[in-house]
Amino acid sequence: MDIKYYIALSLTLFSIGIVGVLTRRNAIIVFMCVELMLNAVNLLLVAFSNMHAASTAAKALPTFASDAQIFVFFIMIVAAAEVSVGLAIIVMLYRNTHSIDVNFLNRLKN
Amino acid sequence: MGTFITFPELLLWLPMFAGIFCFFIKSETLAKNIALLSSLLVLGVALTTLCYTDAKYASYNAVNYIWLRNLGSSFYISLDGAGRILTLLTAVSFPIIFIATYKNSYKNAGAFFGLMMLAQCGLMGVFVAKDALVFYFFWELALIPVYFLCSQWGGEKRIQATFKFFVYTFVGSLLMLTGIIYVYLHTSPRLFEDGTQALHSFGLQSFYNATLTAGQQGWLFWLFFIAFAIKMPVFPFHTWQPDAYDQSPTPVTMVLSGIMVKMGLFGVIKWLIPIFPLAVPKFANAVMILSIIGIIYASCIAMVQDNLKKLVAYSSIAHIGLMCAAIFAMNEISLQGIMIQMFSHGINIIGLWIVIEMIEKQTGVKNLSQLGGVAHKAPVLTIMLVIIAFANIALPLTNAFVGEFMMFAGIYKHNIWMAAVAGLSIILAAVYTLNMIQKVFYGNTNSITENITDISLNEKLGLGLIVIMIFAFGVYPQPMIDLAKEAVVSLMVK
Amino acid sequence: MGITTISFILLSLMAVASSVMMITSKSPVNSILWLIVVFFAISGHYILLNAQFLAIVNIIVYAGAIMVLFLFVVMLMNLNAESEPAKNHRLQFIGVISGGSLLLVLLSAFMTVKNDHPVMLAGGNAGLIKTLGKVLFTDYVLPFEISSVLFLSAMVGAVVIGKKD
Amino acid sequence: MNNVLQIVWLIPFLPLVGFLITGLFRNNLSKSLSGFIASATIFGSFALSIFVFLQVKSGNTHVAHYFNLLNIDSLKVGFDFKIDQLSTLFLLIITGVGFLIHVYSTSYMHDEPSKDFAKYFSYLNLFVFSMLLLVMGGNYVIMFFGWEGVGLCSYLLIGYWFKNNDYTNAAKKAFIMNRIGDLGFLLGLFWLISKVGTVSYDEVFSAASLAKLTTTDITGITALFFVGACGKSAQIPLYTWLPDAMAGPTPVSALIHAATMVTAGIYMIARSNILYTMAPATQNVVAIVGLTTAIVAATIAIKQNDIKKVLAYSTVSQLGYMFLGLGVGAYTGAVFHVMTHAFFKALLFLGAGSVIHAMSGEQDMRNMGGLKKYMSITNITFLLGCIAIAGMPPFSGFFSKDEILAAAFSKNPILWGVGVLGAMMTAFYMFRLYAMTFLGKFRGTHEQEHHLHESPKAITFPLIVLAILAVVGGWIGIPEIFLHGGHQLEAFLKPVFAQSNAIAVKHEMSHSTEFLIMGVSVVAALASLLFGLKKFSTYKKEDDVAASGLGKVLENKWYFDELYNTIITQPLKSLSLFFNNIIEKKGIDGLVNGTGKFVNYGSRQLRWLQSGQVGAYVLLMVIGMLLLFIIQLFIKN
Amino acid sequence: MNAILLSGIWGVLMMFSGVFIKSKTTPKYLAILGILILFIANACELDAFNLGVMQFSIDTKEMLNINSFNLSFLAIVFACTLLYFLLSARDVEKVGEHVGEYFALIFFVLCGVSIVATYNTLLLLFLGIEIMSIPLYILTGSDKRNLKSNEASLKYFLMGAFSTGILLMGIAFIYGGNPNGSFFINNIQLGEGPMPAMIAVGLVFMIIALSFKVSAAPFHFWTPDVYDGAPTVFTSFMSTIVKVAGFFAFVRLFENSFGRVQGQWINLIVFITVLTLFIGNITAVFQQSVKRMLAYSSIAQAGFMMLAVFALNDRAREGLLLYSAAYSIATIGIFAVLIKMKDYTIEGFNGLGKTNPLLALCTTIFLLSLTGIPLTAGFQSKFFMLMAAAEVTGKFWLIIVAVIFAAISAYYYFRVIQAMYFKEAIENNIEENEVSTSFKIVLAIAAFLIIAIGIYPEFVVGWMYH
Repeated sequence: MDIKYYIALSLTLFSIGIVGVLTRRNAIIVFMCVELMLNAVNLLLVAFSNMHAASTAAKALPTFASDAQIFVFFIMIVAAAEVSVGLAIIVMLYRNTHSIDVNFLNRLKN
Repeated sequence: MGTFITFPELLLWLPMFAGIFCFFIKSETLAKNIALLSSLLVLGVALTTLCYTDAKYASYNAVNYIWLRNLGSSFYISLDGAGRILTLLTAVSFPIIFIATYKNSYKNAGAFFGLMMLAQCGLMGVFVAKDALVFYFFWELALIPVYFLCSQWGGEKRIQATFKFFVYTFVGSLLMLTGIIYVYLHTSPRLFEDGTQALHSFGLQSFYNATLTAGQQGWLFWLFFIAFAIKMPVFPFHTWQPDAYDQSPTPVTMVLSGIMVKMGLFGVIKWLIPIFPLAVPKFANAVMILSIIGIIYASCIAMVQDNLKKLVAYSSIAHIGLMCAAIFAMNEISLQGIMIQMFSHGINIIGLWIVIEMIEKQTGVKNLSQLGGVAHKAPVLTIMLVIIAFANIALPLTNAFVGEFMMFAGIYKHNIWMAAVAGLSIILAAVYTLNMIQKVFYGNTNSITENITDISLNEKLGLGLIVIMIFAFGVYPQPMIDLAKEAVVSLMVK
Repeated sequence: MGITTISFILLSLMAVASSVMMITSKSPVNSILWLIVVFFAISGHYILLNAQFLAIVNIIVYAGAIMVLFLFVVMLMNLNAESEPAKNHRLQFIGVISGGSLLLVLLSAFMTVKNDHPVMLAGGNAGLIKTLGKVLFTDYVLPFEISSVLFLSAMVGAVVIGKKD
Repeated sequence: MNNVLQIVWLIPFLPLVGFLITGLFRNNLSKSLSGFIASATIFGSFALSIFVFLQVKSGNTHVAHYFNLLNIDSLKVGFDFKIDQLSTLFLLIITGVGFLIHVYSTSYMHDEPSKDFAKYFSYLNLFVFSMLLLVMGGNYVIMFFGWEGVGLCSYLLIGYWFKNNDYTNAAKKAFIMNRIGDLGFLLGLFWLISKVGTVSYDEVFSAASLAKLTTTDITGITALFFVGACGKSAQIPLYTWLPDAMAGPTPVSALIHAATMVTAGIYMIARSNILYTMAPATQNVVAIVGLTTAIVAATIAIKQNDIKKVLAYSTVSQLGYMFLGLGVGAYTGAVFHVMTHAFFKALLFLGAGSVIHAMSGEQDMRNMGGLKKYMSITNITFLLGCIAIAGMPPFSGFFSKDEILAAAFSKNPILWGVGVLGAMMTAFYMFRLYAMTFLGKFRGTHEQEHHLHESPKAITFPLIVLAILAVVGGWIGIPEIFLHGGHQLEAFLKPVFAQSNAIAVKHEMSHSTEFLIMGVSVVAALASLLFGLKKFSTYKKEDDVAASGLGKVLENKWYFDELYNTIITQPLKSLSLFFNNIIEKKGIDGLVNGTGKFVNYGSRQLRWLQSGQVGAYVLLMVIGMLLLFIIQLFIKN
Repeated sequence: MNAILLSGIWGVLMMFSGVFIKSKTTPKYLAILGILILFIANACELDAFNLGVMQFSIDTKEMLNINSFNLSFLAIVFACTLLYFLLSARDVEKVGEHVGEYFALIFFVLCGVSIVATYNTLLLLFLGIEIMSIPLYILTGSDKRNLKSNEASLKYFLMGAFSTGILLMGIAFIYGGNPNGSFFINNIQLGEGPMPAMIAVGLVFMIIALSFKVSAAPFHFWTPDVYDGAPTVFTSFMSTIVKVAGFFAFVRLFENSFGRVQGQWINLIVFITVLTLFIGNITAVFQQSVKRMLAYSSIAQAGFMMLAVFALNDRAREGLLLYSAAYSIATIGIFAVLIKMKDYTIEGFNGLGKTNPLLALCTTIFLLSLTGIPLTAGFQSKFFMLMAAAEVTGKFWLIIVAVIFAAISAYYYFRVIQAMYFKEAIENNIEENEVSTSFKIVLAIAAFLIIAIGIYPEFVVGWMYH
């Protein structure tokens, strides 16, 4: 299984996420699309780590490929933190405007 | 003396501290007197320096502190050649301006005079700087106070006019800055007195020795020249000037037209021609043609101007154009002419402004069509003006004649036809000047001019000094010429 | 065409398809459910890649915690298909076009790469909890500690924003 | 008095002092005092000039160097005076005539308020000062000082009554036309400097520096100098200012626009005679221009009715004769004519002044007539003047004019023929003037009539003196054929023109021809004189008909002013307006402000990018990403 | 190291102060104390007092790279923050109830700043940036009643999260393309000739993400809205400290990892720089609200700072330090004055020169500094940047472009100056009791600092060679 299929897959998911961000106006869904993008990255990282594990250098150092997976772990941490803050903001917004349309508030422009 | 404090420092710090001090003074008369006093002190210093021009007093005339060590820039200022003349001009002008406008009152006068003194400090700095960075600093510093002066105390359209002036010159100087940086990167390493070394150097001398190909000099020449051309101003970079002169308070207009325009000429003489020896011959003719077009063009416009101030502004453009052309003629006689003329033009135009100021102050109008018959009411003023006006069109026995005569002779040496075309300005200048005299002073008085009074003592004093200088240097210019010789020689060898 | 390849293809199709559904479906609830499907697919990939720990964490943290949180919020606001704001079709069209072209540009950059980067499947101990744990608490102790600051700030933030006053 | 040459600087200095005193203290000086000071200073320099003259006559000329005006490597200009025969002669004329006119003015200007009175005299002194500078200067630059100085004074004096706009216009015109000439002069000067690197006469005329000059150089330089002379001495095409200059007070016209200033051009050419002799081409131009001016001006004078205008045109035409003389190489003749002309033309102007004074400001001859019986002295002196200018032997005009004509004949008979024609016209219009003014019966109003009176002493005295000079002045230049060694002037001036005479081609003409041409010109002049006298002695207003054809053209002075107006003034004006309104305002300034407006506009447009919608922002960002990727991946650098 | 630890700890401290201290005014003193301690600790680490280096010794496994350059940058950051606290701490209290928490968040941000200033692996870069950003989302929205604030924080959050995704994608690709399979920024093997495709792609992703953080066009769109919507006192903070930190991260990453192959990506930087200068300056011209104008001007200044990424040489490093100091001090000062105003439009400044000369004078100095007039720090920083860029051969035209835009910037900065001095005040827009004497003194000190750095920049740059 060559790496480029993984690249293709995660890029596809990533782009779908972007398209979602572009097309949807529901704040929550936009946010979910971002999460999708993050997961695409995670997948890619894990794939890369195994790619490197397959390379010669891995033999010397057993935990060689773990870095990427640790990184993914941290990404998940950050994602969680972001989610808590993000949802808090969205809730606050909803509380004030009773809408979660990202374009509903449009006071700041030009 | 040389060890304690040097002349250039005095010339800088005196006005600067006086200026800063003025800011904190509420009383108008006090501020006025302090400004007058310090300007007189500066004049005293400037005159004293004339006794120490000799080489053996070098330590009195130069000072050099290390400033930005790892950029290879040092605070190096010194008095010589052209700088000496222009510092003298600056020192002479300010007392005259203060005396002649002594009766004017300004709201929040402390700031006014403070800014004036700061402007003087900036001008002095430009004329004594021997380090590109220092030069650029003062180049801008001279601009800022003038900007505030104009927009604070100027006429009703002052803000736009002044801002136009500011942006114009700012663009120019920024272009020059890029040029400076480029030249800097081609200078040789600099070894400071204390042994530390920098990769490149901002010193004027190392700029002269910078290794630049003819191609690079070609475009760098224009980067620098545009900055200077805007300052002078040379056609077609001149459109800021009439508005600025028209809108500024007259004392500032005097500084602008009498001294500041000389910054451009000075820049060309000291920072352009010697740095780009390969480019100058290539573009000299282009610049001269530009300037000469400017001469004719400005004179023509002056002929049909109805606004007194703009008329003088355009006539100044014509004169400056002539000087610029003469610089690029690059022969001894023309350069000597420049040195004289830079001084004379400054004096004369300040005189003109004093007169105009006084007319405008009394009548409240500055349109030729509305004036007339002032000569009946103010004969002394009229005589003064006629003298200054004829000096302005370079009548013999006045200071301007000497300069223009030499400049024309120089231009003629360079190219007959240019001289011939430029010569037309002699006629056109006569036309608009006489027009002005006729419209303002001759004819019958009208409702506006009938209760105008003759000039008061302080104006008499200011104008008197100017008239004396006009004749003194008109009859016996030799001292001035000797003063300029050094600069000219140093240019000729380049 | 081994089992791994087939499962790879299936999982990929599942992930892509459901993510497309996620961004197209009207009701937020459906989107969330579709997203959870995507996560499951990705976890499947992790297993293929022998990263069991991440596979589990992915299920627990994402599908479990985060998505539930989402769902919770959506329910709280009782959003449904009706509350979905009106779409601007032109903008959407442009969005799809630009997103697609970005994908094409990126892919075209890699399709030139020749096949010499094989990915080790079902092998190695990189992904084992034991290994990861050791690495995390030795080499990565600093980031681990620092991440606590992140959580603190997130917590404070949630309080500041969410608290009613 | 041998050391008088050492104090020669006093000669210009005295008038300067007079100028300063009368100028600075004009508010507190009484009329008589200021008049006295002014005249006294001039008389002082006149006395000095006489001593100087005696010195020079006894053969020792002098060059005085006082200090350096300019002293740089490529040019040295000293403040030098050169006292030689030529300058001495002019000194005498200027100070002498000047003194008389000062005296005359004390009475003539007496109605002015004392301030203006003093001002007038200060100007007059200043003028004398600059004129002296002009003729005494030891190099071209000092000459130019005087050259411009007299221009300035003429400007001030023409515009003396500055309330009147026409007068100030006239003054302006005079100054500007002079300025045009000056430009020529200056360019010539620069040419000279660029070639020989010096301006002092002695060095320029030295064989060494003359050798440096090619024919082109000399021709060019002389031509340019001649342009200057045209401006100063009112030759075609720059003559139109002189008639207008009559706006000034009459004594001024007499001094500046007849006797002295306008002859500066002749002086200058006579001074640089060697250059002209070396440039035959220029000489021909000079001769032709001079002659044309002489004729054209004379024709115009015939139809003028303003007494001063007639005299003005006659001045122009006489100046034309002088240039003719210079053109044909009769430098002595020209200078001689300058002298005699100074006498009789000053006389005529002063006489006219006296008439105007009597007529209380009336200048139109058609309202005069029969003044003979009211003002006898004026009448007689005026008549003498007319005869002199008409060239009747043995009056001064005869000798000088005849010398020029003779020289012209020897150069080319046609020149002579035309010259004689001019002489006839001169005689005609002068006696037309005389007849209309003094003969016939009075045509003015009654109050004018019983106001008529002879002028006071201060006016008649100069008239008498000048009348005598006008009669006998010519006797210092009696041609050889009448009296051997009679031409003392030529002998006197020989050293000045020695160089020229050395190279100039001599054509001796037989005495018979000389007598012949003399006779012809005298007879012709006499004939037209009598005709004019007869025709106008019984002139009545009624019997002059509206002129037509040539007459009309002449009345309108060949439409010269209109011509200049249409081909120079108007185009220049419209050009300037074009510059000011189109190029300056719309063009350059428009461009500058346009840039500012453009920035503003761009700003207003760019703001719409900031639509405030997240979707749009992200879209733009994605497009930006796309761009960057394309740059990075597909554009090779 | 000191900085990271202390800022984190102090953040926690402030957090609890919110709980235990009831008085709203006390926390600010605690905060000022904290920032002082931070500054001194950092100075000790930099050995500014020649007492020998003093720091917590923790084995970071080379994940942090601490050198005098980073530390001098941190010194500048803390000094500016101190200034910021002294000027605006009283206004933080006005934002809402949770004063202690606000300060806590600010300290967390400082912790993030310290991390991005010293990171040595992409992981810490990522964490640092997140730690910097997340508190800012909160602070932006901290004015909960104000819909503008809500909108701003939502926009900021969504786009920030988006950019995080991009950053991570970039890191992933760089990791994948790096045969050493390492996240250490100085352990990235680029090989000879053109970069491998993965690195190239990852690099572009990184440029995009970081450009977003420093609000460089075309990824600047969040900036005006967020800066405009956020409570002014926090705008002041995030538009200065955080932005320059972003630049610092940007420069460090690219000079350590990709400096060697600069030729292969410099075109992107040129593109971004020119676009940023263009959009920032041109759009600022027409703004009516000073707050929003400053937002655009911060974009314009970012364009100038991009020159440091463009040049990547000693001059650029010095320039970056100078620019951080000059830009931060000036902007903080202006905002401090702006906060005191009722009306944020330019007309609001009318006649300030008469009503409150000192404030007007200081503001003028700050504005002149931002314009880049000699004798001010702003000139020196611009000047150093230009010098740095000039040393890059073959791209001199970029400098000329830059200065032309600098000239345009005069247009909008001077509008404020004109308003202050040459226009008449309509009504008093600033209540005197707001402006305490201490405030004036601090403001004057800030202005003096601007001048001092303008005259003798070495004492900022000097630290770097300590």
